[in-house]
Amino acid sequence: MAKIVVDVMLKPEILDPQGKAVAAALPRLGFTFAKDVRQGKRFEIEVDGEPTAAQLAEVEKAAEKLLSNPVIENFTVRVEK
Amino acid sequence: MAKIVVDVMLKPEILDPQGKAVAAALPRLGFTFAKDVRQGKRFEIEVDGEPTAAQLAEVEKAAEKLLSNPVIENFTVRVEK
Amino acid sequence: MKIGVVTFPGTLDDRDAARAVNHAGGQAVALWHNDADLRGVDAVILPGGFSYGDYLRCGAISRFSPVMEPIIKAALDGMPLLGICNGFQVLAEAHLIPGALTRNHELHFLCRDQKLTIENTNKAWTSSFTHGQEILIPLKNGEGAYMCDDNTLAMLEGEGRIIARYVGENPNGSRNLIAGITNERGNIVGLMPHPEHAIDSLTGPSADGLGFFTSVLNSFLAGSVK
Amino acid sequence: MSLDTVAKAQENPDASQPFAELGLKPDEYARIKEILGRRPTSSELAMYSVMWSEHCSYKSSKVHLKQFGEKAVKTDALLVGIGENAGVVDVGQGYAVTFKIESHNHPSFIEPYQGAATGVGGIVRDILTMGARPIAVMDPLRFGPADAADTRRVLPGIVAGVGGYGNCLGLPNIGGEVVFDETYLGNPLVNALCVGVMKHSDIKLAKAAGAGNLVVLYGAKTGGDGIGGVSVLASETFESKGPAKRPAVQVGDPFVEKVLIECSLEIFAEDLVVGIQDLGGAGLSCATSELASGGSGGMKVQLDKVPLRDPSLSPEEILMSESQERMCAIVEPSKIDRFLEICEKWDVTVTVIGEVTDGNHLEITWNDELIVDVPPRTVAHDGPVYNRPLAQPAYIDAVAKEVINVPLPTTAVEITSTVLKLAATPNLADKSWVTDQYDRYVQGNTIQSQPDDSGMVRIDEKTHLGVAVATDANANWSYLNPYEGAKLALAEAARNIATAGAKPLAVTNCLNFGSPEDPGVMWQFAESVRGLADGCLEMGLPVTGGNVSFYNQTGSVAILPTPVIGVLGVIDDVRTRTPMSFDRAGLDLYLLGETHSDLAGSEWAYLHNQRGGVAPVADLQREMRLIEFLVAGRTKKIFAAAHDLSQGGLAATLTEMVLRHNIGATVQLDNVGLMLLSETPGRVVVAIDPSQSAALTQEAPAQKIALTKIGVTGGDSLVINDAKISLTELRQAHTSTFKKLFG
Ligand SMILES: Nc1ncnc2c1ncn2[C@@H]1O[C@H](COP(=O)(O)OP(=O)(O)O)[C@@H](O)[C@H]1O
Ligand SMILES: [Mg+2]
Repeated sequence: MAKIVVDVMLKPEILDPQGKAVAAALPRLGFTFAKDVRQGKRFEIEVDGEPTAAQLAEVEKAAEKLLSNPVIENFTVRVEK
Repeated sequence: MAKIVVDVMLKPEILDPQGKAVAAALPRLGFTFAKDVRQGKRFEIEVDGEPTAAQLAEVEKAAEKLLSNPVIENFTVRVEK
Repeated sequence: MKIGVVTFPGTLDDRDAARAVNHAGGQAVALWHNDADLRGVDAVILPGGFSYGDYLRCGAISRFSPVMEPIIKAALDGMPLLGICNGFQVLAEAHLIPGALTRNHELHFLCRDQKLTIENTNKAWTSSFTHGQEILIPLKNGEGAYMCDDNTLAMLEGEGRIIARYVGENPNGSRNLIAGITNERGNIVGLMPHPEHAIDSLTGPSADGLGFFTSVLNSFLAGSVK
Repeated sequence: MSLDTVAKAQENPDASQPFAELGLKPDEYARIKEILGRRPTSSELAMYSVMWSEHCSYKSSKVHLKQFGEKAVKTDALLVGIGENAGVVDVGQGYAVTFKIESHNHPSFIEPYQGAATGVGGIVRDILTMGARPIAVMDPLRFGPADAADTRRVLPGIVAGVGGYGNCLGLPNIGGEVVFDETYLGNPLVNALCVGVMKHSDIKLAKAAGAGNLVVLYGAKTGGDGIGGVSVLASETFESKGPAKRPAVQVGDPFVEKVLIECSLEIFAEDLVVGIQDLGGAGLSCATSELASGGSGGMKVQLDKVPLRDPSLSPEEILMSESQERMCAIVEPSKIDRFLEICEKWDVTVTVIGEVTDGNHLEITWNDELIVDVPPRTVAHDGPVYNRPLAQPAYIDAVAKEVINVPLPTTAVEITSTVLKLAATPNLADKSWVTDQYDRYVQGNTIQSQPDDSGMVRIDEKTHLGVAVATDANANWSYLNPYEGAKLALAEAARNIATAGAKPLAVTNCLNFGSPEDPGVMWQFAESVRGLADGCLEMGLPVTGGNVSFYNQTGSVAILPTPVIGVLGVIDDVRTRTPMSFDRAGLDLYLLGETHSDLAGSEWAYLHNQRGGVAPVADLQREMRLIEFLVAGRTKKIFAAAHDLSQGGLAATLTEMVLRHNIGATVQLDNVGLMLLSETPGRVVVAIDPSQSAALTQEAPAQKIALTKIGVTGGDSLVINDAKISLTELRQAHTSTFKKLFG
């Protein structure tokens, strides 16, 4: 069984209130490493057997149609072992 | 400038209504590839320069303390180019 | 009796909680998230709202507010502490009570008048009710599904630590219809629905919520708090 | 392109400029040159283009809207009239209330959640700007057919957005509308209303007075959001270092707005501002030019001081950005320290960006170079005014000739199926699927909300003074006769206030129409405005503000003319309101008002695809008598319940009443089909204790109000003549529609 991962992030030019809130909270807890934080979604999709190219193409389509909102978000699809 | 990614997923035993809703919606749109879907969060943290081991250790701590809730979630930290 | 009501940035029901306290005969004292001390209060309420926008996870950021330090200390010492809705989420994030609150199973914010049964009446916040009493108060949240592992659930059930349970259809997917729970000692209560919005039938579905506030006052007068 | 400055504009007066891409007409561009005596700089061009857009300048509507001022009754109740961010009404006991509706239609089509969310955010800031604490919101919504695929995309997102933003601000949602019609497919209407309350002495205005006072920008940082409200292309015509594409959607941050509200209220309470303006459409262009022209006219702004979320923004873009959650205040230098302190307490970003000056120049610099030097009035108020051609569209006469021919039920079986069908039709079905996503309890002062005729909130906990607000539009009638349609919507909203016993005081409106460049649409608009102005004059109600939304059309098909009218009323003691329905058996049910054959534009006709006929004519004298009767009856405690009749007629009203507390009713009707389905305006069903019959039967005729006893309350069904519909079945029909459609 393999896992296909779709990461969905707000486009860089779109305001990310959640990422902003996290970035503001980190230094209050003494964590100073972050220059910026963006928060997005991660979908883990379980498929039977090794994902085929056709399957990945389908996932791309689903990512565009359902998993992301192309008006404000970008996505990437990859296979994870 | 490098990017550290923290992925946060609900523990397998915790019900994931969002993932379930996505899994149910996919076949309605004609997508039949998914056996199961889980939805989690992805944080992209921008840091100055190459992340050091010390920095990554800090991120681990922040992930445990703030970015995830260990009662219900697991996380992974990695560097992304 | 002085009861502190905490305002975090984004807290919404602080005025309502203070009104309920005063209505019940107590004296509400405003506490600010940046306060380092509790201004001599005898109990604390963490009210509902969207502290820090509910970003990241509800209650996750406010849980680290400066005021939480003295609150946690006092509560572990036995001070009555009630977390309503977002306050419940803060309690869970602070691990003052077990479990976590997650997204409603229908994935919408839900506001409705909700029937509950009170199942634990010997604690600071529910002594005014009778065991099994059915009450009607507003429920309004987007992440109100109570989640915990099986062992925790068995423990909560076994120790009678479920304060209130939803009656009828599960509104949000909470395990075992849990609407509110308490810590082992019984002084800390997390409650998802809103008793402060049900202190008179003019502005709420009933006056049933008042019982939570009179409970703590009565226990205090009877000297049984702490 | 390097920085364009005033000096360069003088040096090379003939440089070509992208005025057309920015939505300006050649003659408008020529006017700007004439005003300035030179070509505008690119920053000036940006400002004029957004401020002279339809959205900001009301250039097509102004000539009509002025009737609201001209025909208005003189009333002391109006503390601040049209022209400010929102009108302010005296509601007694030293309280002032402000309320306004605004549209966010187009953005909500593109990105339903964010469009609706920022729509709520914008109107709330308008109310805050007046110095008021926002206390409630409402959301009149309109969509394409309920079962259309795009409605399924748009509606859940819009509802979640209204809730997501409003809930997070802690504003109870006390009402709204959900209406479906083909013409809104591709043009959903998202109108948002906000009500705020303050003491008279706390009213704030948008004016920059007093040379030396500071111009302070506070709230969110400025990003590239919504640049060029007039044209998404706009920003691309300016070369900039940044990403090629600016975001086409504004994203709201309700948490920042909540903090901004509390921070502002603390600032107001300490009297730290001379003038204040929110940043909405046209962003800083609007705020600076309006503040300056509201004062003596002089202001200097250092634009490079504006805190940016996106450092690549050019000055032109900063001037046009519609980033949410920002406010601009004028502060005396002696008070600035305290102002900054309060902002720090709330963790709100704050920057002094300029100062008020003598004279009447708005001067904006970028790294010390002068890039704008304009008389602010010419930007804010002297925009073009069009008297656009208008012509009664051909359809008007054609539809008037159509005879409505729908089946009217007579038998028990027909009555039952008709009532159930109406109860379940999306326009009349229970809206809990929507309203359950809204917090109606927060602030602890909500007296009425969905499904009551109006929303009502208490504004003083000791005296129990309260206000009620209702919004209504009947686009079917407006389509048949826009003049009457506007009056009828006004009457309906006022009636919805009065059923609870509140006294109507003031009016706001949101006029949603197709393209003003279509003479037929322009005629619909003109007729609607004339109708509303005449109606308000006759009813003695001032229009305190509103909003116009044009270009709601898909191709050549415009939406139905949709003037949404909001009426605000006052009630001296909310505890004495008349509830919308009865909670016990044994009460008598009466119908107030006459029923005629008014099926044109009715829900029943719509269900039979008949859209023609002649709309009812508003009889506002009769409406006013009815309103007075309802208000007086509340004081005299005559009514146990009162609920008005509107879409769906008596059938819908009875359905809503019996389901409210699950107490049935038995009614006997002559001419049952018409009685159930006609939508004759000016009618209300009241329930009274039999001991009050004498009071009712004496006083109604004395006020020339027709009165018909139709039945009694009680039982577990709705019985109409021989038809017996169980409440269970009726509830099932009424409540399952939205769940089925939207999950
Ligand atoms: N989008 C909405 N938001 C909040 N309340 C709504 C919405 N749509 C409808 N409602 C409420 O549902 C009830 C019924 O609506 P409607 O039938 O349009 O009322 P009326 O005919 O009296 O104008 C009213 O209380 C109205 O305020
Ligand atoms: Mg009504």
